[in-house]
Amino acid sequence: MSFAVHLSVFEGPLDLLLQLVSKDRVDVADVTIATITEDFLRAVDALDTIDLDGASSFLVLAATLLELKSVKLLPHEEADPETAALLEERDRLLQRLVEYATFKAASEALSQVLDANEGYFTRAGGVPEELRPALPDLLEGVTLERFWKVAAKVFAPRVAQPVDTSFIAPMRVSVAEMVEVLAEELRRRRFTSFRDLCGESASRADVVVRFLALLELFRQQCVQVEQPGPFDGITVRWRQPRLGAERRGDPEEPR
Amino acid sequence: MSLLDPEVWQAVEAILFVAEEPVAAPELALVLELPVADVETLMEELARSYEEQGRGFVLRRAAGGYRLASHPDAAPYLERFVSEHKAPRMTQAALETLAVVAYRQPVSRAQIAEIRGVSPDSVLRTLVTRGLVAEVGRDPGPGNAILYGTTVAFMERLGLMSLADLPPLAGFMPTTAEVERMESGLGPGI
Amino acid sequence: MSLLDPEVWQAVEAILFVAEEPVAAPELALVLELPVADVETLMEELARSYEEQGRGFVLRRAAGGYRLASHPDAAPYLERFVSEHKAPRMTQAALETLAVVAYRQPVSRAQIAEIRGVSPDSVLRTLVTRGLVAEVGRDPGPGNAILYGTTVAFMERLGLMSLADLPPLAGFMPTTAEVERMESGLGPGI
Repeated sequence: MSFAVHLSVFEGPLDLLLQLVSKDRVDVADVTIATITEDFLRAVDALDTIDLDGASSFLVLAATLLELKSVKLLPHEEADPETAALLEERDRLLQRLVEYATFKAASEALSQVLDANEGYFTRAGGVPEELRPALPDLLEGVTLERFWKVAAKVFAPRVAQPVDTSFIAPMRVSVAEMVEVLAEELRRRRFTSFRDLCGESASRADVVVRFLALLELFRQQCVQVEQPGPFDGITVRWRQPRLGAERRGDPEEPR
Repeated sequence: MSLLDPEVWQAVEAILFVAEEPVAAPELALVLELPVADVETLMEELARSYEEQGRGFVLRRAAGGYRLASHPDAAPYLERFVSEHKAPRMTQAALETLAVVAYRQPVSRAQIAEIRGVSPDSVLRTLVTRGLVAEVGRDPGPGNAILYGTTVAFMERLGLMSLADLPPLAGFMPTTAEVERMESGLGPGI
Repeated sequence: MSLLDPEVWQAVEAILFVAEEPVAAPELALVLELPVADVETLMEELARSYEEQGRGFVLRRAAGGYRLASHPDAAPYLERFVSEHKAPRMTQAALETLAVVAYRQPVSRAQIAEIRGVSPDSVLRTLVTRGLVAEVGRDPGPGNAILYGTTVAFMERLGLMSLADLPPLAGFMPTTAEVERMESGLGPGI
């Protein structure tokens, strides 16, 4: 499924997500987190940006979508606290989406009011020079002491605001480390399923890390990945890197 | 003074001419020594006479008062004399940020970013430069974040008498069907 | 267009109304598509009609062109208007900007923006119109930014004999918490 998404980095990730979930789809049943996530990642990939702040806001949301999507790939139990946490995450995202949609609609109304009131220009105004002395004292009630306090406050070092990291789940293994672990295992097994790669005892966080690591290996063209359809199992095949195809940073290939 | 006194007309026109913002009727009443009701009658007559005489300006009601503005019919001639006119149309990002500030004021950058999902810095700068948004204070909490609100110029630009004239935000909420579609997009019953 | 066309009158009045500087006759001629001689006739007629109708403003010939100004007869009302006008109290933003200028002069807009985290444009304009801040020079570096400093009126207003009398900030840089304690009256005075 593909369609053009109108987007600039300033519209933001919520706008992109809103466009994707509001898009009329032929088959409503087809609207799943999987398609949305893929569309989102494709749009982000096409986003031409050197704006790091803007780009990172897209990536944070992409990570959340991936996390939601990854859950679909695995069996789960309703009572699982991690599933509950993800459901909360999804509800929070939905809430933000609804709020954003509200303001977006309001901005369209404002735009119409602005257009309807177009064409009136006002004078900069200002009294004639000779009347300036009659203007009220701007510094009325401002003592030297108060002025100094304001200055002291302005020049005081700003309290750094803590960065909100609440959306980041604790991870026992970094994705970079997991890339190496998976690469080692795949070189040995050549062909396996994602489920086998995770094993029975993997926690949900582990699964997410493994999934992100797998995506990284896919990006580096070290593996072929196949999933017949949404919710189906993922098969993974280790690729013999073509000669000279290795790039710096790729996992080492045994000779 | 009396409404029939030509001096009143001259005085009120001069005041409106130099005023930097809309002037409220009670304020005019004080300066002109007239009852507020008379000032209101005067303003109505003045507005009508401008329209009848085909003047280059009109008398508008906005932001709780009265203000002179150029006649919209003359707008095409004004382009080269008004710097404001050269400003390009507002972008979607600017309009959205303006809507958030209008309905959530006083509001900090972080709060705007939370709603729009993207940093509002450059857009806010544009809105402040255009005089539609201004600093209105500082958050007393840690960080002392600057708080933003809309200006008198914002109300003038939208022809609003007060912020209470903004259409209620509740009217812009997505419908139940739309919310359901969003929900299914995010994966129901994970 | 022709002088008899009411649109010309409306257009020229609108232009003079919004223009912030005197408008030269050739410029008006260009926009209105009229010979310069016709524009000059038009201006004479307009000036006479304003005087006859007892308007609140007059049309003046000034250096470089024509401009509208409030009618001198209305001056007493204007004086009362400006002095009784709801005293536009010093906003926090204006006070903070003034503090930055006072302690860091000569200082450019960019430097003020860096310290305060926000563009000082409109606030700076107010401070300049009210005679508390003035341009004091140009940065010799690239861009030749305008540099601002405080005025004699500022020093008089705060009872300073010279800028050296400003209570020092350097050397003793209080923390925000200390300043807050002082503000709540628990700390030592200056």
